[in-house]
Amino acid sequence: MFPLLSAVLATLLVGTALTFLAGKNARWVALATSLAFLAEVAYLLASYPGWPGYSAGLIPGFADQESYAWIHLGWLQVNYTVGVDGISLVLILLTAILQVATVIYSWNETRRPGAWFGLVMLTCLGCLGVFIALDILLFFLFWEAVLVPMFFLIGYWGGPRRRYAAVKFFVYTHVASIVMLVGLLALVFYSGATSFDFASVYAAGRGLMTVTQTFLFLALFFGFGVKFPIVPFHTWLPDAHVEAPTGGSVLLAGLLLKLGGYGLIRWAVFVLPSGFHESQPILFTIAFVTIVWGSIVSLAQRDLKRMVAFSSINHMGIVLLAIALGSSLGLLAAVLLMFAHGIVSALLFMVSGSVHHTYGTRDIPSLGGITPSTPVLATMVMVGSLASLGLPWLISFPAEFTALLATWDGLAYWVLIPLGILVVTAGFYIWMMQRMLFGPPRGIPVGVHDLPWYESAAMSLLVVFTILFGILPFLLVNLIVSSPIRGFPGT
Amino acid sequence: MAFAIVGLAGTRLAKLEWGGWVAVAFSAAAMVLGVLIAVGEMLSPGQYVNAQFTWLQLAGAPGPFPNGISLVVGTLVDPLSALMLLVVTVVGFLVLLYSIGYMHQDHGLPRYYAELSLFLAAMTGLVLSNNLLEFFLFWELVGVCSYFLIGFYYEKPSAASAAKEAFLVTRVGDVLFLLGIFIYFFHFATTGPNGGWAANGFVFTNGSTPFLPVASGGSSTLLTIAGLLILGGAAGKSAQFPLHVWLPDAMEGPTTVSALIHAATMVAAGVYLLAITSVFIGFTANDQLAIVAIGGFTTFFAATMAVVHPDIKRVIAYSTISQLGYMVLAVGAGFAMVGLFHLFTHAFFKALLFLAAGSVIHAVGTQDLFKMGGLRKPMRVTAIAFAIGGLSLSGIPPFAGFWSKDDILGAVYSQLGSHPLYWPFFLLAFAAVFLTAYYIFRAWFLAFSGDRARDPSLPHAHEGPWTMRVPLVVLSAFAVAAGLFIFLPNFQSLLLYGAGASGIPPVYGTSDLLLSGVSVGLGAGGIGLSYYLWGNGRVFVLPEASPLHSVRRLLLNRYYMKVGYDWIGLRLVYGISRGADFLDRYVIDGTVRGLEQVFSTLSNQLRRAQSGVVSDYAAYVIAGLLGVFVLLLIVAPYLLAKLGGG
Amino acid sequence: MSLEELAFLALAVVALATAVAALLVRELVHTILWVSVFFVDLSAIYFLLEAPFLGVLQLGVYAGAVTILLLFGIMVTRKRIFSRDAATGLGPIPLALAAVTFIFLIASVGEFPNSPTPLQTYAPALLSAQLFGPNGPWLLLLGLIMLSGVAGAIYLVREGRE
Amino acid sequence: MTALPVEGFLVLSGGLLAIGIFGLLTRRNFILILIAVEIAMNATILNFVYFAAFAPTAAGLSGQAIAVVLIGFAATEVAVGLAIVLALNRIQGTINVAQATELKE
Amino acid sequence: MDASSFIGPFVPELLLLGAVLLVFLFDVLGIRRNEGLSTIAVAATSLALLSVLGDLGFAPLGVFATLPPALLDAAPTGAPLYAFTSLGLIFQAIFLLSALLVCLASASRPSNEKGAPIFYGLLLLATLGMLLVAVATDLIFLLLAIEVTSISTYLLVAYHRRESRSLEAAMKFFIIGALSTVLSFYGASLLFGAYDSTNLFAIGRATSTVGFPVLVLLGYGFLIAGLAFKVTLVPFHAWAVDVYDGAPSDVSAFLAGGTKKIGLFAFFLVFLGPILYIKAIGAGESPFQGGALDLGPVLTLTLAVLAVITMTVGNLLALLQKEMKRMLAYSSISQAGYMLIGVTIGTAPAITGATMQIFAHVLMKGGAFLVVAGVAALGIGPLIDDWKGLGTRRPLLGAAFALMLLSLAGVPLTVGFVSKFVLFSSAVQAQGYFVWLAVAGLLNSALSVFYYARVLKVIFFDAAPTVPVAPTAPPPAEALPAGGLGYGRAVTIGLIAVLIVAFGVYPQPVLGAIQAAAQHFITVGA
Repeated sequence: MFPLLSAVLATLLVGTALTFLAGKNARWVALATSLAFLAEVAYLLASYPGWPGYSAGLIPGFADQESYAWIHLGWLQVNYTVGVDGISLVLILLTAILQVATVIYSWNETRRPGAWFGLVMLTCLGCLGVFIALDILLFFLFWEAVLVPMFFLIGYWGGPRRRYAAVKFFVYTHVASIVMLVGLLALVFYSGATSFDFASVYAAGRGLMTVTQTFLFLALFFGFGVKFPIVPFHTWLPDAHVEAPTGGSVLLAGLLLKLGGYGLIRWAVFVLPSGFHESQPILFTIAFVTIVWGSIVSLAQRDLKRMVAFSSINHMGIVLLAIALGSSLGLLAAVLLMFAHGIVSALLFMVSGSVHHTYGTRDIPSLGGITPSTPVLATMVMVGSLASLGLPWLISFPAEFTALLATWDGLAYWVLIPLGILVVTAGFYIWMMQRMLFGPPRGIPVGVHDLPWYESAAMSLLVVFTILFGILPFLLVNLIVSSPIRGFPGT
Repeated sequence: MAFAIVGLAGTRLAKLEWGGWVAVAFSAAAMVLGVLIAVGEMLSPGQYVNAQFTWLQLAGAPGPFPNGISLVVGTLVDPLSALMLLVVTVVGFLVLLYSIGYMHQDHGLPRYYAELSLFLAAMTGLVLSNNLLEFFLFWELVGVCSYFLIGFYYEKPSAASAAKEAFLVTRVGDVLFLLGIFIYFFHFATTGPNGGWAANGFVFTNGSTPFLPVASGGSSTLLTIAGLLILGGAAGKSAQFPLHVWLPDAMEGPTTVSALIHAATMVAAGVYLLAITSVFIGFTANDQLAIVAIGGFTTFFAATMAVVHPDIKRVIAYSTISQLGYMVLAVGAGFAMVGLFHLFTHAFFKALLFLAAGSVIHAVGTQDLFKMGGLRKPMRVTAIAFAIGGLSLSGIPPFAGFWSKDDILGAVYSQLGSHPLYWPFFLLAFAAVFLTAYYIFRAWFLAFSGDRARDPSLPHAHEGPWTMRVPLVVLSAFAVAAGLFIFLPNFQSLLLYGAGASGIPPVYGTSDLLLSGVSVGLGAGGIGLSYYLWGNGRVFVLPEASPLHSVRRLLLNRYYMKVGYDWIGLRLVYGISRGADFLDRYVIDGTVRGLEQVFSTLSNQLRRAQSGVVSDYAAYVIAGLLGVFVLLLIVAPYLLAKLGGG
Repeated sequence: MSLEELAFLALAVVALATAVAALLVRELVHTILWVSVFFVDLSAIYFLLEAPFLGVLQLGVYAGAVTILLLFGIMVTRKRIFSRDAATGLGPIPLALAAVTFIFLIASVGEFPNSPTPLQTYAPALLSAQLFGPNGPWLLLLGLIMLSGVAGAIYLVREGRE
Repeated sequence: MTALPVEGFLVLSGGLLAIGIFGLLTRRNFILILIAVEIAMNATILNFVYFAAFAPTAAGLSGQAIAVVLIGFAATEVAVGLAIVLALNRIQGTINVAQATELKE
Repeated sequence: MDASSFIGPFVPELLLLGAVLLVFLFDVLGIRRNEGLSTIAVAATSLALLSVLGDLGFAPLGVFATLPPALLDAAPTGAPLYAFTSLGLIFQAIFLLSALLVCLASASRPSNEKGAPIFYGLLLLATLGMLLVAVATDLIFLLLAIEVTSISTYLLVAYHRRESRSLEAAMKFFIIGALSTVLSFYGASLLFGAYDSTNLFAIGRATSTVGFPVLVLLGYGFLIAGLAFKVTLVPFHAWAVDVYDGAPSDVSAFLAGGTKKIGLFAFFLVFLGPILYIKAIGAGESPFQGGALDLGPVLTLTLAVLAVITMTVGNLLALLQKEMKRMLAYSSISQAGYMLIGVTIGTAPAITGATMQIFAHVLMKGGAFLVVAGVAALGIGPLIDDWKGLGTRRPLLGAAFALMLLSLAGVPLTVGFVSKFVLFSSAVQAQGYFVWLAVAGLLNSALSVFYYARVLKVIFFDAAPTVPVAPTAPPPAEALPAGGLGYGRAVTIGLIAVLIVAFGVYPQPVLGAIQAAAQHFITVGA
C-alpha cells in the first residue's frame, strides 16, 4: 500500500526545508506546500474508508496505517507507526486549513520571511505528526517538537514582552510534557505492553489495576491539561498569546491547544478506561472551574488579544467537559468543538492582529467606532465574535449544542454552569464590540486603511469554513462518528 | 425554504445602490407567496410537512439514545405558521416600502436592507420550522439581526449600548430556552413513533397529529421546569417581566426597525413559541399559572411606565410590552390561538403606530413628545393613522384591537375558576386597559393637538413621500379591519386549529357582553382622562405637593430595574471579573512567578558558595565525603531496615 | 607489650607529632625539617613492618628527592613570603571536618579480629618479580604518568622566549 | 614475629589522613598544601604496607608493589604541583591560594 | 607474556602512544607547526577510533579490527588487571570521539603557537589514560589510569602558561585533584585491607561474604568521594566550574566532553559489581546481617541521593549564570547527575541509557564548548549577554549552537532527547523507587530548559548591540578562514550538529550496540 501519511509528512518536511532556504521567495514555496498539503488532506478525507466497526475487546482500526521498526532494544520496542481515524482526520483538516490561512495572512512578512514561513510550517508539521502518530515515542516527539518553532515564533516576531513570554511558554509546557512522559512511560512499563505502539498499549493498558490506571490517568491528564489549558495551570497562555505574532497566536490557539484535547482522548481516555472513570469527578470540577474562570476573567480584559485568549480557555474548558463526560456524544462534541474553536479562534486572533497593526493598539477602551474607517475589519470582528459566542449557523453552534446536549445527558442540571456562562461569554464579546466597533470614533489615527488583500483573504477563508460547517456540520460529524468514539463507552 | 432562499438572495442583491427596491421587490414576492400559503391553509385547514433534510445524524448506540440522534431542518406549514407568516410577510413588505422613504437620507443603506432582508428570511424560517431546534436556530438569527438593527446608528453610544443590552438580555432567555429544549428532548427522547423524538429530530408533528403526547395538566416536575424555561425564553424575546428592559432601549434603532422587529414580528416570536409549545407539547398547570402571572403582571407593569414617558417611541414600546403581556396571558390561560389572534391584530396596529410615530419623527426630528404639538394640521394622514392605531390599541370597537383583546379577557375570564390565583392577574390586565387608552392618547394629544409645536426650534413639519404614506394607509385599513377577519369562516378555521387535539374551545365572538362593555368603558374612560389632562395642547403638570411625584419618579426610572441590572452587570459581574482577573494575574500567575523567584533565590544562595577559594572547595569535598559516610553507614541502613531495599 | 609494639607506638607518636608540627610551624624551612623527620620516621615503620625495600625507597624518594624539591620550591618563592606562612586561623570547621573523618575511620576498629595473622616477610626479589611480572602494567602506567608530568612540568617552568 | 596492634595502627593512619586533610583545609601556602597532601598520601601508602604485612603471600606482594608505585606517583605529583606553583608565582607573585580568586561567581 | 598477544588488543593505545612520542620528537626537533601536529593527532585518534569500532563489530569497519575475538567479553579467569568488554570498547570509542573532535577543532589554533607539541602530546596522553580506564579490571590499574589522564589535564589546563586565569584554574584543579586522588587510594587501601585484593571481580564477588562491613563501607565511601571528583558530583563539583571557565575552551570541551566520563565508567566498574551482586532485601531486614553486608541497596540509595542532589544543584547554579562557559559547566554538572542514574539502577537498560547519555553529552557539551572557543576567536566576550544577536548575525553558527542547547535540554529529534528518553525509560522500567529517580530527573530537565531557553533568547531575540563591544581578547593576528572560526572548528561544529540530528532521528545503530554491550557487561560482571 502506498505510504500516504508518510508522503504527507514528507511533503511538509521538504516544503519546510525549501522554505527555510528560499529567503525572499519563501512565501511562494510556503503557499505551494500548504496548498499541496491541503489537497492531500482532502484526498485523505475523501478516501477515508470509515472505521471498521467496534466490538468488545477489539482494538480500534486505523486507516492508512504504516509501521516500521525504529528503536528495538528488547525491553524498548519503538516503531514509526502512523494511522488516522475520524478524530485525527478532522484535526488534520484543521491543521491544513490553518496553515494555508496563516501563510496567506502573513504574506507580507518582511522580517526574515524564510525563517518565518519555515517555522510556521514546522509548527504545523509537528501538529500533523501528533495527530497521526500511533506510537508513544513518535507522539511525544512531535508533541515536543511543536514547542521549538513556536518558541522562536514568539520570541523573535512577538510583542514587547516576547522574550519573557517565549521562555515562559517553553518552560511551562515542557514541564507538563515531562509529567506526561513519565505517565506514558509508566503506562508502557507497568502494563507490560510489548511495544510503544498504540495497539499494544491499548490492549495492555486496560488490563491494569484501577488504582494504577487512576494514577497514570491523572499524570497524563496533567500533561495534556496544561496544553488545554486547565485552570489553574493556564497562565502561560495569556502571556504567550498576547506576545505572540498574529500567525503564532493563530497556530497556538488553533492547533496547539487541540493537541491537549486530542492527546487526552487518544492516549488517556481510550487506553485507561477505569482510571478515566475514577477521575471523572476531578475532570468535571476542573472543567467547570476552567469554563467559569476563563469566561469571567476575559470579561475584565482590556487587551483584545488577551480577552480572546481567555475566551479560548473558556472554550477549551467546554472541550474538557465534553471529554470528561465519557459518552460518545461527549467525544463527538469535543472533537467538533476543537475544530470549531480552531477555526474561530484563528479568525479572532487574526482580527486582533489586524486591529493592532491598523490602529497601533489592541486596548479596547482606547479604541472606538472603528467600523466606518475599516468596515471589512469590523465585519470580521463581528463574525468572529458571533461565531465564538455560539451563534447558530456558524461553526461553534453545532459543537456547543452537542456539548451541552451531552452534558445534560451525563450530568443533568450541571449543564446550568456552561449554559449560564454562555451569557457571560456573549457579554464580553458584545461589550467588546460595543466599545470597539461602535460609538463615536476614538483613537483612530489619520490615514487608516482597511485590511490589505492578503489579510482579508485569509480571514475570508476562515469565514467560509465557519459558515460552511455551521450550516452543514454533518460533513464533519459523519467523519467523527465513523471512528471509535461511536462505540464509547464500550467495554 | 423558498422564503429563506428568497430572503438570502435579497440580502445579497441589496448590497447594491438601488438595493432598497430590490429588497422591496423580494419581500413583495415573499408577501404574495405568504398570502397564498395562508389562503391555501384557510381553504383547506390542516398541516403538511414539506421536505426536510438531516442536518446532523448520530447513529444509535447503547445508552440513552438507542435509536441515535438526528437533527433535521424542515418546514411545517400549519394554521399557526400560516397566520404568523401572513403577519411577517405583509408587515415586512410594508415596512420595507416605508423604509424607502423614511431612510432615504441615511448612510449605510445597503447594510440596512441586507440586515432587514436577512431578518425577514430568518423570521420566515422561524415561522416555518418544523422542529424546536431549527426554531432555535432561526430564533437566534433573528436575535442577531435585531442586534445589528438596533445598533444601526452605531456611532451613537446609546444605540451601541442598547444593542448590547438587547442581545444580552435575550441571550439570557435563549439560554433558558435551550435548557428547556434539552429537558423536553431527554424527556421524550425515546418516546413516540419511529424510535422517539431524539431519533426524529425534535420535530413537532408526525403527519397530522402533534408528535408528542400533550402534557397539559400533567404534574411532572421536570415538565414543569421545562415549561418554565420555555417561558423564560419567550420572556426574553417578548420582553416580559423581568426581561423586558431591553425593548424600550431598542428604540434606538430606526423606527422602521422598531415597527417591524420590535413590535410586529420578532418580539411576537416569544408568544409564538409559547403557542407552539402549548399546542404541540403542552404546559402543566403550574406552568400555566406562571405564564398567566407573568403575562398579567407585565401587561399592567409596562402600561404604568408608558403613562409618564416623554419619548413617543418608548411609549409605544412600553405599550408593546404590555400588549405582549396580553398575548402571553392568553396562552397561559390555555387559549393559544386567541393570543395569536391578538398577535395578528397587534402586529398591524402597532406597526401602524410605529410607522406613524416614525413619520412624525421624520418630520420633526425629535422623539420628545413635550417638544411636539399641533402636528395634526401639517400631517393629516399621520394623525389619522395614529389615531386609528390608538383606538385599536385602546380596544374601542370596531377597531381590530377590540376584537382580539376582548377575546383574551373573555377567555381568561372563562378560566378564572381553574385557579384562584388567576384573579389578581386578570384584574391587573383589566386595569391595564384603562392605562393603555390613557397613555396612547396622551401621546396623540401631545403630538398632534394644539396649535403649534412647543419647541419653536423644530423644523416645519410636512408629510413624508408616498412610500411612507401608502403603508400607513394600508396598515390603517388593517387596523380597522383585521379584527373583523374573525367573522370570516375560513379565517376562523385558522384559529380553530388544534381545537380537537388540544381541547381549546372557540371562545371568540362569544365573550360576555358585560365584560366587553366594562372593557370598552375603561378604554373610553382612559381616553377621556387623557383628553381632560392633555387635550387641545394642554400640558398637565403634577401639583408640587402631590404624593404622586414619588410614583412618577419611580415610573420614569422604570422601577429602577435597569439601574439594578446595570448594577448587576457592571458592578457585580464586572467587579467579580475584575477580582478574578486580579487573582489570575497576581495569585495564580504570581505563584508561577513566585516559583521562579524561589529558584532564583536558591540559585543565588548556592552561587555564593562558589567563592573562588580553593580551600573552600576542598572543604566541600571533605564535607561531601562525610556526607557519603553518613548516608552509607547511618541513613541508608536505617531507611532500608524501615522500608526494605530494591 | 613486646619490643616491636613499643617501638611502633613510639614511632607512631613521632609520626603524628612531626606531621602536626610540619603543618603548624610558621617558619617554612622548619616545616621542611619536620617533614623530613616525618618521612624518615615512616621509613622506620616500614622496616618494622618487614618491608625493607619500601623503607629504603621511602628514604630515597621521600626523605631525599621530595624534600629537596619542596625546599627548592620554597627557596624560589621565598622572596615574597619571606618566612612565614600567610596567617590563617585554625577555624572550627576544618578542625571539625578532620575530626569527624578521624572518628569515622576508627569506627571500624571493632571489626578486626583480636589476633591477626603474623607478619609476613617478602624478599625484594619476589617483589620485583611482582612488579615486572603480572602487575607490570602498574609500572607502565606510572611511566605514562611520569612522562606526561615531566613533559608538562618542563613546559610550564621553562622560561619561554615568546 | 608478633602482630602489631591494629588499634594503634588505625589511629596512626586515620590520624595522618585527618592531619593531612586539616592542613589542606587551613593552609593557604601552596607548598604547605602540597606537604599536607603528601602526609595524607603517606597514610595511604602506610595502609597498603600494613595490610600487606598481614595478607596472604600473593596479596601481600601486590600490596607492597602498590606501595612502590604510589611512592613514585607521589613524587611525580609533587613535581607537577611545584611546576604549577612556580608558574603561578611567576605570574601572580604569590603562592597564596586564597589570593588566586579571579575565577569565582 | 609475548609481545604479539599484548600488541593486538592494545593497538589503539599504542597508536596514541606512538603519536605522543612522535609529537615530542618533533618538539625536540623544533618542528612545532600547529597544522602538522594536529594532523598527526587527528590521524592517530581516528585510526584508533576505527580500530575500536572494528573491534566492536561494526560491519564495514571489520578490516580495522585488531582485538582477538576470543578476548572480547571473555569470562575473567584469575585476577587480571585488564579485560576487554564491549562496553569498555564503546567507552573507548566515545573517548576517542571526544579527543578526535577536539584535535580536529584545534587545527584552527594559531599555527605559530609555541606549545603546540605539548598540547597535542598531553591531549593524546590523556586520551591514552582514558582508553586504559576503559579496559581496567583492577582498582589500582583503574586509579593509575585515571591519574594518567588527571596529570595530563592539570597541565593542559595550565596550557596558557602566561595567563593567570589558566594557571589559577590549573592550581585549583591540581589541589582538588590531588585530594581526591588521596581519597581514592585511601579507599582502595581500605578495600585491600578488607578483601586482600584489588581485583574488581574479586571485590565484587566478595562483598556479600566477607566481614568488615564498616571498613568496606568506609572504603566505598572514600572511593565515591574520590571518583566523584572526576564525575563532578555535588558537592565534589566546585572545582569544575572555575576550571572549565579558566581553561582554554578547547580544553574545556575535552574536560567536559571527555575526561569526566572516565569517572562514570569507573563508577560502573567499581560499584556495579556490588550493586548487581546483592539481591534486594525485604522490609524490616537490616542490611547488616550477621557480619556480612548487603551492600547493594545501601550503595544504590547513596548514589541515588547523590544523583538527585547533583542534578538539582547543578541546574540551580546554572539558572542565573551570566557567563557562557560557567553556565555550560554547571549544566555539565547536572548532566552528570542524570548519568549517575544509570549506575544507581544498574540494569542493562539503565546502563544503556547512561552510556547513551554520555555519548550524547560528548557531542552536545563538547560541541558547545567548541562553539564558545570559536566565538571567542571572533572577539566576542565571555558573558552570555555578549552573545546578543549572534543567531541573527551568524545564523549557521547560531543554529548549530541552538541545536546543541536544545539537545542538552532534551528536545526531540536530537540525540539528547534519545538518551534522556532511554535513560528515564529504563528508570521507569526498573519500577519501584526508581520511578522517582526518573521523575526527579525529568523535573530537573524541565528546570534546565529555563536557562537554555534564556540563552536561546539572548542569541536569537535580543538585538545585537549597535556599538560593537570592545573585544576582550585581542583580535586574532590573521583572520581565520571559514567565517573567522577556522576550517577545523567550522568542520567540527558542523559535524557535531549533523551527528546530533542524525543520531537523534535514527539512534538504533548506536543504541543497539550499547544495549548489547551493556547486557554482556552485566552478565560478565555478575
